[in-house]
Amino acid sequence: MNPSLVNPDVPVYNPRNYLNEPATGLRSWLLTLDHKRIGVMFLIATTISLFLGGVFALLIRIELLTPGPTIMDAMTYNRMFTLHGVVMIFLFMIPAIPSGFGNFVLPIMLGARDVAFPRLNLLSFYLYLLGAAVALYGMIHGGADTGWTFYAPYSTTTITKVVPILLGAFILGFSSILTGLNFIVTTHTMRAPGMTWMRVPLFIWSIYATSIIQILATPVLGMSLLLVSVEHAFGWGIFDPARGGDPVLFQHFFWFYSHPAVYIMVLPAMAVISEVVCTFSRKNMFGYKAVAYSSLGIAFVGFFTWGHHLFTSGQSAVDAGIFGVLSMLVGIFTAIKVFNWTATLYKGSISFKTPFAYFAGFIFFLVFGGMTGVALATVSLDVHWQDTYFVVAHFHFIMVGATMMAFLAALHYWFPKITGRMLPEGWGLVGAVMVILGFNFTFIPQFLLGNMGMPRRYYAYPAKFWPLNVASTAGATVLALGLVVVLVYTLISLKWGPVAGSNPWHSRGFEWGTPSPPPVENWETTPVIDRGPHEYDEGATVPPTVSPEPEPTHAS
Amino acid sequence: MPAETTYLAHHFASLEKQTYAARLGMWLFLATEVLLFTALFAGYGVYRFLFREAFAESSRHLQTWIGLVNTLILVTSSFTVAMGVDRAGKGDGKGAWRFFLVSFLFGAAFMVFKAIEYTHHFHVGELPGRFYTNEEVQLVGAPIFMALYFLITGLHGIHVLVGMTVLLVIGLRARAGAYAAEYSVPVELAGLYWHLVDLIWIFVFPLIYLV
Amino acid sequence: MNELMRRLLFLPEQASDYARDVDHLHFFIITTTMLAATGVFATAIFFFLRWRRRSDSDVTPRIEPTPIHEALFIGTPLVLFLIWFAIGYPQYVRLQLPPKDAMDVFVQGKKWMWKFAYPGGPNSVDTLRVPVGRPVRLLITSRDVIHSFFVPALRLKMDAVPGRYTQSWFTANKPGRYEIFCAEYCGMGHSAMLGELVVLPAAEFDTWLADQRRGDKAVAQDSASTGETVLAAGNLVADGERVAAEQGCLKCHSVDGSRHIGPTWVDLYLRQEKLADGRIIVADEAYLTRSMMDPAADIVAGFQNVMPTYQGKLTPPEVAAIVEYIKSLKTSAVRSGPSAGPVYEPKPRQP
Amino acid sequence: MAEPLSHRPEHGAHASHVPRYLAVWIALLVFTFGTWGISRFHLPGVAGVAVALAIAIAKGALVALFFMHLYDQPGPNRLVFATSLVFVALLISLTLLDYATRFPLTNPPGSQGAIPASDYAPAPNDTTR
Repeated sequence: MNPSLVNPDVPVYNPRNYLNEPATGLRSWLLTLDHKRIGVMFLIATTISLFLGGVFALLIRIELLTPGPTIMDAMTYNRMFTLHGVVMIFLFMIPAIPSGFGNFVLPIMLGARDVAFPRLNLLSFYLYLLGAAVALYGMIHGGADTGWTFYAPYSTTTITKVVPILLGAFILGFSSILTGLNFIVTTHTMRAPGMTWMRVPLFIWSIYATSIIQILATPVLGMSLLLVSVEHAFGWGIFDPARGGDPVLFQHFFWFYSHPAVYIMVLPAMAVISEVVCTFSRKNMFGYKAVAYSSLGIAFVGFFTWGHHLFTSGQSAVDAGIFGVLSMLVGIFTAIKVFNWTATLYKGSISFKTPFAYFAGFIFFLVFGGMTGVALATVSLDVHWQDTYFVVAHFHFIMVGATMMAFLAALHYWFPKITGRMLPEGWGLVGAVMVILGFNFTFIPQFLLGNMGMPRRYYAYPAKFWPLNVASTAGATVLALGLVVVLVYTLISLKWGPVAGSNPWHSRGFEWGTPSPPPVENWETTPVIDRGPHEYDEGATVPPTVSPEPEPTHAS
Repeated sequence: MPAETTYLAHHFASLEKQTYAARLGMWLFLATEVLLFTALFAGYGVYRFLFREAFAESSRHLQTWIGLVNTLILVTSSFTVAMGVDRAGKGDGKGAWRFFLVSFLFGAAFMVFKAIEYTHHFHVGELPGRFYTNEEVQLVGAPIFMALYFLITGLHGIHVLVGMTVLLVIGLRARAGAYAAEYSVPVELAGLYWHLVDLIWIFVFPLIYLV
Repeated sequence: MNELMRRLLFLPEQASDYARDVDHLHFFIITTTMLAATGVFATAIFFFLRWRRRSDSDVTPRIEPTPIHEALFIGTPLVLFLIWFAIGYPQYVRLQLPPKDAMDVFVQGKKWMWKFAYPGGPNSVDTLRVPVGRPVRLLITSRDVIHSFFVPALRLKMDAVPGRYTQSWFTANKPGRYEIFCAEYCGMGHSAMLGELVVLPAAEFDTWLADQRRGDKAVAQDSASTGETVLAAGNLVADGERVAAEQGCLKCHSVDGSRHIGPTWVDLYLRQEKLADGRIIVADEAYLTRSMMDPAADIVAGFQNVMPTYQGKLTPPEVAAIVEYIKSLKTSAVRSGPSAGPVYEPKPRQP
Repeated sequence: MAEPLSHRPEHGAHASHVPRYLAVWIALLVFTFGTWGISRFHLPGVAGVAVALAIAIAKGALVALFFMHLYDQPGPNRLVFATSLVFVALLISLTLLDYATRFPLTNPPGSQGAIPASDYAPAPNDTTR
């Protein structure tokens, strides 16, 4: 079946697909080496994590509904926000888009049959499960009360079960390293014939940049978490002020990973958005090179900015200046992307489907999240905002706002490819509106709370912070309901959604050239790429051509 | 083409691609290893800057000769591994095995010296953090030096053990004729890993024992 | 204008010139952000309305940016961000360089209270008194974990790192009372680690400080002659209440019967307490005194050993006063048995 | 599907590697003894560290370039390794810079560069310490 001969107007459910071949049993899934199945398993696991983290978030918001104790005691509350952070960051945010959607889409986009190291890919999934299990063990046996940042010396002296959680995060780090390693090698060695670097889809550019960060930063996090564990378990004194150790050194190590980790979370979001904006405006990306290189720029410069988390830690003013100025540069790269995405709409053919709605939300959150981020990097304002709800709102704008929007956009965008079925458009828009509005109502009050000076991680608070906290909790409820709506219609559509066909969005992205759901080997014959990935002008051919005789040479 | 059919995984277009992918993957992995150690080296740098005297004094109390001998051992084992990889590249599996066995024994010798050294530390109380009981050096920072010492050499020791296992397994497979002149990438990658272990020690030696 | 923007953004009062300057940067940033964001969104909405999709096979022109576009996309935000930084960073540096003539105050955070010590002796818990119009340098440290000294009204925040000093400074320009928060998460009592900054007119402050110093000296002289300090005349219960508040006891022990970090003091006297090691004792005078001197000796089941020793910090009369105060806290309802609550297993901290 | 293996130049030149390995090995041994010998003079201040690190870098370069064949690897592999070294330098240098330039009292007591804490310590009868 030659995909270029399929009439896109007559949706066909591909009968021979990865879901039913080579077998359908549980065993065939658990031992699969197929990147598509691994991607789907990652999606299921991360979605479960998302809802677990969401429950923690709701409990936190309910506790903060009144100034005093509401439904739990301080210790439980401290555990809640720690678990919320750990689950959302390590179990959902970091793996969701790269390991889930990336795993599924990246090799198909490249015209490859699989990722370069399928076994490592499966190992990555099992490491994820193992890390999750170890962390879960820690949560059940008391959980940690350190906050996800594990600052020494609190984390090294707490009586709670912080070590299993640290080890869980450590193992999850290796899962993330393996995924990154796989993607880099795959992108380098397995591109289809004719796919030069300047014809690589922008999704892959961003995922590639993400992978670089995963490879270079995660080991440092692993080491610092290990050091905290050693310190907590044996008292070796590396961060112990009583023995001359410096707790601030931990903060250096931690943020050397964890600031770039923010880009591990947001770059894949940008990856998805680049695809969505081109498809739904039927336009070539305005400034493909700028968008592609700015991904690499973010990955690179993202490493130079970790010190902006330490402006009030006793860090030297010289370092603060260097880190402050370098942090501005990351803002520039993000600004380039925002401008280019907006400019892409110019003279396009814009269709306001659900993924595009999430794109709109994404741009809104990214602009405000990004600008407040740069404002935080102006050093003197950070002194006021550091560790207040302003920071909380800022990073939720980026991580939940931008990344969640992109995750939902990706879900709606690739759901037809993954399952061969469509999601309901009307309910999709209802869900999108609820999520976006609920999100704004949750976090805009938190910006104001931060301005007022309410510190984060407060179990109880003075009464003057009350009204805004109530508003925030109300918003969180709407947000949660919106997510439940999305979950419900997604589950229903798995079985009863209308058949999508190979290319329901009439996209010219390469992944749409293969039938939906894709066959086990992705492509019947190796596609030959003769154009860029986002081209909608007269001269460009409809989804990637499969020339009768594949050229023998691969691009390298 | 036998090499193509024997060694080529289904999802690669050619053996050359596969080799390239394996090498790139290994280099990326080595990069993560380097950064894993970097956190410890950065900690070493910071505390050395803060506690210059304590570090110099503690370092003087280490047995430099063990460090020196271990450096010579690792450097030489690296050489024999390189020779083994060279043999494998010429299709001589038995030769590769012999060189790898020698390197394995060098690795074992390294660990023996390490054990002697650790025993000594336990006897004189040069132990990390709150276990530090050495009377001779009573400076702020000395326990931190010992903590870093054990972390760096311990982590490196684990890497030596892993490397020895890898050498043994790959060496045995090479002896059994699992690789050929056209395809000896696993041997090469095992060698790369061992060289990295050597490379890290080359930096550990002067930093911990000499300055 | 300043006042309007401040209220719009929910910012607290500005108690120093520095706070006002930082707020001006804030206003500038928020204005430019809003303008830029509105620009982007208006453009996007205009494009969306103007170029709706007509058919699924629409063909669009291929538009590539010219170098001028990219220069604009990079240059505009870069200039803007650098202007922000150029205003913000010098302010931060200013905060790092206290003037030479600043009065030093030592600030110590510990779980979960703030202690302030003035040169020449006097100190206080949770209340920092400073003169208006004179620079004050804070040397901040911590006794246990990292805390962060945060005065929203001064737009000032500095971490208290155990075992070393960080510094910050301010010149308050308005007499008044302002909140002090702990901004770095420090455990169960994090949100209760509140304090108050009291800015006094300079003359009033000088009088207060002199009084404090004289009081200290008097106490010191008394103890030198008699070997024991005496409390000023007054009823013991009231003294006990005052001392308990000053020493921060009430941070952890409630006097309304609610469970907090430590056991409540209400009905504590002669209560049977179940200890963590299983013993059951009666909270008599001896027990109460011992618990102040050596808190780790008898830990009530369900509580952590977080209390520092008050050996040497409380004079015998003060101890007696606190005991009397505890004795006075009686309710008519009779309650026995240990205070309820979740059990946290204690972890011995190695010396 | 299958395509002819195009041998890289390095495959053909395999035979010449052994002398190269030998030379590198001997150089490594010489360097090892050299750095040990120099260390016995206890060079003052940073000079000792600088010399030892310079020798270590030279040795490391030999191992990486010749034993690990970075010398004849394609660009990406070299780039990977070089990039990782950039980030090594980054983490170490910017962290150290902080300790070298911060408010001296913020460094741990008893450390170099920190002003002795007693100079700044509160008055003796201050109970906060």
